[in-house]
Amino acid sequence: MMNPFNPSISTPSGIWNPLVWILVFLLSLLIAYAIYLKGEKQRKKGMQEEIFLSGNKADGNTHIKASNIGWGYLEAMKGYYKLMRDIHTGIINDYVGWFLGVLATMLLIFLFWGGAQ
Amino acid sequence: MIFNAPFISVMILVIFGLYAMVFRRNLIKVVIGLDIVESAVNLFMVSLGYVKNGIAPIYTNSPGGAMVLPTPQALTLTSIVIGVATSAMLLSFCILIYRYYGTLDTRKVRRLRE
Amino acid sequence: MSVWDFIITNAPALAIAVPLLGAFLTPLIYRAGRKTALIWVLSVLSFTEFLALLLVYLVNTYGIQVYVFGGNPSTLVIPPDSRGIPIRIIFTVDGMSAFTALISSTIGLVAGIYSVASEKGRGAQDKFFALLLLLVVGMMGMALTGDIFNFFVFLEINSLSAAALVSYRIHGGKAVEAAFKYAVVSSIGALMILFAIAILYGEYDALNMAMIAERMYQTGFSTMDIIAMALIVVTLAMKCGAVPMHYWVPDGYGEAPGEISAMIMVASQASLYGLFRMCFTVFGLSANTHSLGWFLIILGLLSMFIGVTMAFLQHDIKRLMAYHSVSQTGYMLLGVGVGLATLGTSAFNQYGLFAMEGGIFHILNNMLYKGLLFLTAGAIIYRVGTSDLNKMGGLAHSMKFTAIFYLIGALAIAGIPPFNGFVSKLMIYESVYQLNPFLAVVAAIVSMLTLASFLKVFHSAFMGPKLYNVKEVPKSMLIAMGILSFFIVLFGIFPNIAMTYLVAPAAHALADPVGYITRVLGGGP
Amino acid sequence: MMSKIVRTQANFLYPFILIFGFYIVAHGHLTPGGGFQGGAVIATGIALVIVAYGYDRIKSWIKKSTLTATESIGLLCFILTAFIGIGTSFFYNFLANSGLLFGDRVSYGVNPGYLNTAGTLPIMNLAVGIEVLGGLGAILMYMMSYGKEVDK
Repeated sequence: MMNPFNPSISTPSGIWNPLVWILVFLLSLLIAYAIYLKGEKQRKKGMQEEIFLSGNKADGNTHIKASNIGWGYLEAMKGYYKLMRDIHTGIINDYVGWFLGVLATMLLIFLFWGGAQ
Repeated sequence: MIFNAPFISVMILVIFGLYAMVFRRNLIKVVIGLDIVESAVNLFMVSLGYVKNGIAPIYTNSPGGAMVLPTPQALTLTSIVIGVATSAMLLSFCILIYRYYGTLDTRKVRRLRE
Repeated sequence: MSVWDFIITNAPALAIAVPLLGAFLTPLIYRAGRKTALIWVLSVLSFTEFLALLLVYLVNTYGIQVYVFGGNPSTLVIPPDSRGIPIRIIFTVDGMSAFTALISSTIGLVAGIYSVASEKGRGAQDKFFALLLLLVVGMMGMALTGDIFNFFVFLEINSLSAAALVSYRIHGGKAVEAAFKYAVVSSIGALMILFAIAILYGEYDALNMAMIAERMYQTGFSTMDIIAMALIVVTLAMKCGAVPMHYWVPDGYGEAPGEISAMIMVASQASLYGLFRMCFTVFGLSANTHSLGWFLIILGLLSMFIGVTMAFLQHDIKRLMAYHSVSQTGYMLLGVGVGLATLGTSAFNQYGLFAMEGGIFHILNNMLYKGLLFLTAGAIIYRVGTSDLNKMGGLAHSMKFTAIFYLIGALAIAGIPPFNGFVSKLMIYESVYQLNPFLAVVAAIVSMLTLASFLKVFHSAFMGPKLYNVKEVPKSMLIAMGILSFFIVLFGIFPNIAMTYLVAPAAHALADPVGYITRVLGGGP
Repeated sequence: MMSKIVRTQANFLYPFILIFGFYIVAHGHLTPGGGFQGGAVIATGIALVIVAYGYDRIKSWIKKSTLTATESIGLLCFILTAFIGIGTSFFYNFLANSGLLFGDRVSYGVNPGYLNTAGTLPIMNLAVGIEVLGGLGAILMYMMSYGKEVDK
């Protein structure tokens, strides 16, 4: 039996150790901090504090509503989503119908191609 | 052939019940379809336990000879009990849905979509 | 015989009997006041949790546990006058059963703690807590039983109490609609399972899983067996919410109270357990496990992809999370499906078993982080009063702990190290890749989309200007969320704790149907 | 509320339905039937009275809380009977052939069947009978009360 408090897990092609990962994460934070320290000391006041949304100046209200997030992705996948919405009718008869459909499919597959070993 | 009659009626009942569940657009008819399927399954179990010329499986009353199997009958009873609970709950849901939606049409009882 | 010996001997039966007794006593105790009833319910749930832990210990130490109801002694599987048939109801607890029982009782306990505050002031709470305990009974019974008809009975207990709990907050009829759909779909499924049980009983004259498996192996796999297998497998896949039979999932999870969503999610994992038990133990020796495994893999791929893409579309927080449960179930089906597809070949020892361990570990992880996410969603709805993400915003200003817990859950479900979701996902990717690289690619894409949609929730619910002037949720809800977060971090950093004691025994138990059969039907320790 | 003929019939039939139901419950271990069937028969008696007299009058005679308490008590008796046998195993029939209540041996051969046999089975039948009578009665009462609200 393996040692339960050993954090590393060996996978078929490697090893995973969360403690090492945390160490690397902290190290990269340190490096980032070091880079930050090397930066410009005298920061200019001005445009940097202001908030822009799609190139327009936002008037304080920067909160994007949930339905607007990922608009581009949703627009690109419009056909797929239209199909999925049409399939999901919300009618209980269709729910039962889908169940029977999958049942029939599996029965056909296993009856024609054999279910035994 | 005649001994297959219970199984044929089981299949007919299952098909009727599923037809009601898939094509009838009324919530109560859907529940009735469910109950028909349940009766079909119960009939299937009881007819599985049938022995030709068998008597009821009560030992103290037995004149001897074959008895029908008691296990499928016990299973059927359990399934009937569960069926009563299911129907009661589903019909209560129907009452509540009618109270809030004012309809039992499945095409209108679909405020939850997407 | 001391009390301790007594509990150890009767642990499998007590794991069902104690919550059952608790459920029946709750309406009577509730007449003495809410506080008394809550103490009673929580102590029953804690004792059940203790019994589940004890079962895990017993199985890991002494092997498969067998308990015969009404037998004298309680290990007498085959009475001398029964012609070699195990006639009584037999509970058979192996690693996988104990694992499922543990996650069921854990989520029950957490939901119980959470509902102390979240259900305060609502009506009919005696029935609410009785049903909550019955739901735990249903899940535990499905996990522990070794009798196929008994499995059906517990499945029905599970689905009926879950449906009644979904409709608990009527919510303008919407919750009732969801409960109706859930109840109809699960009832027709349970009837199909009963039909399959009748077929198997007619063919093999037995209801015990081990007996059926042995006789099926001896007589060969017939056409009736194929029908029974299809009925059982498709029904249980539907009950665990696999696409394209997942439509009840967003309705049911979305309209239930938060803690009940978490519990129903685990109830569907219990159905998943039933699916694996049937596929491996009952049909595993005789059926074509390769094609059966591929059937599960395809269902898993569809569930993963369609679940996550549909989730991105939602703007109702609970429905969004419900779609994510569909996609997470896909991971489990994928992992264990790969194990099933390679069962009996040399590939099984190379990567199949590892894939199964990944899938089963994912069940545990999913219970933890998905439960946590549902609880945080319930907390948000508890304070804000709406589940519409478009109306939320800036909650992190006032609900700091909820925000932190949400973030832990979201990072875990998205598979960000060092949380536990990453470990099981890594195991699934690594092993599934060796069967077919395409599977791993889909799994990785799904993981990315998961992160995207949970960032969407985080942004719209917690970030932004302060829209609501609310307080932090009550303590009992925070404690419930804290317990789950603690285990998420623990299993993320020390995955081998879960691997050693829970996951590996479960995977080995599933992969060894012969051991199960010999243990029940004589022989073995 | 139905006509006077129906009410008189219901008054007349109600005790017989009750006795028949309890007969079926009590002979559950000897004849076909048992707790659920007997309890269902008794619940049909309740249904008959509800139909004959109308929900509004029944409401003051039979309380819903009494029925649900009956249901809980029946279930409790069942599970406690199962618990008592746990010295050997859960659901163990500790009364059978013990000479105590319901503890006589079943005699072989053709006989009419003796009530005082079968151990815990009659007790469990009684418990289930009480539970089903309470449960089905409560279902009927709740459904009737819902129906009232929908009509308004």
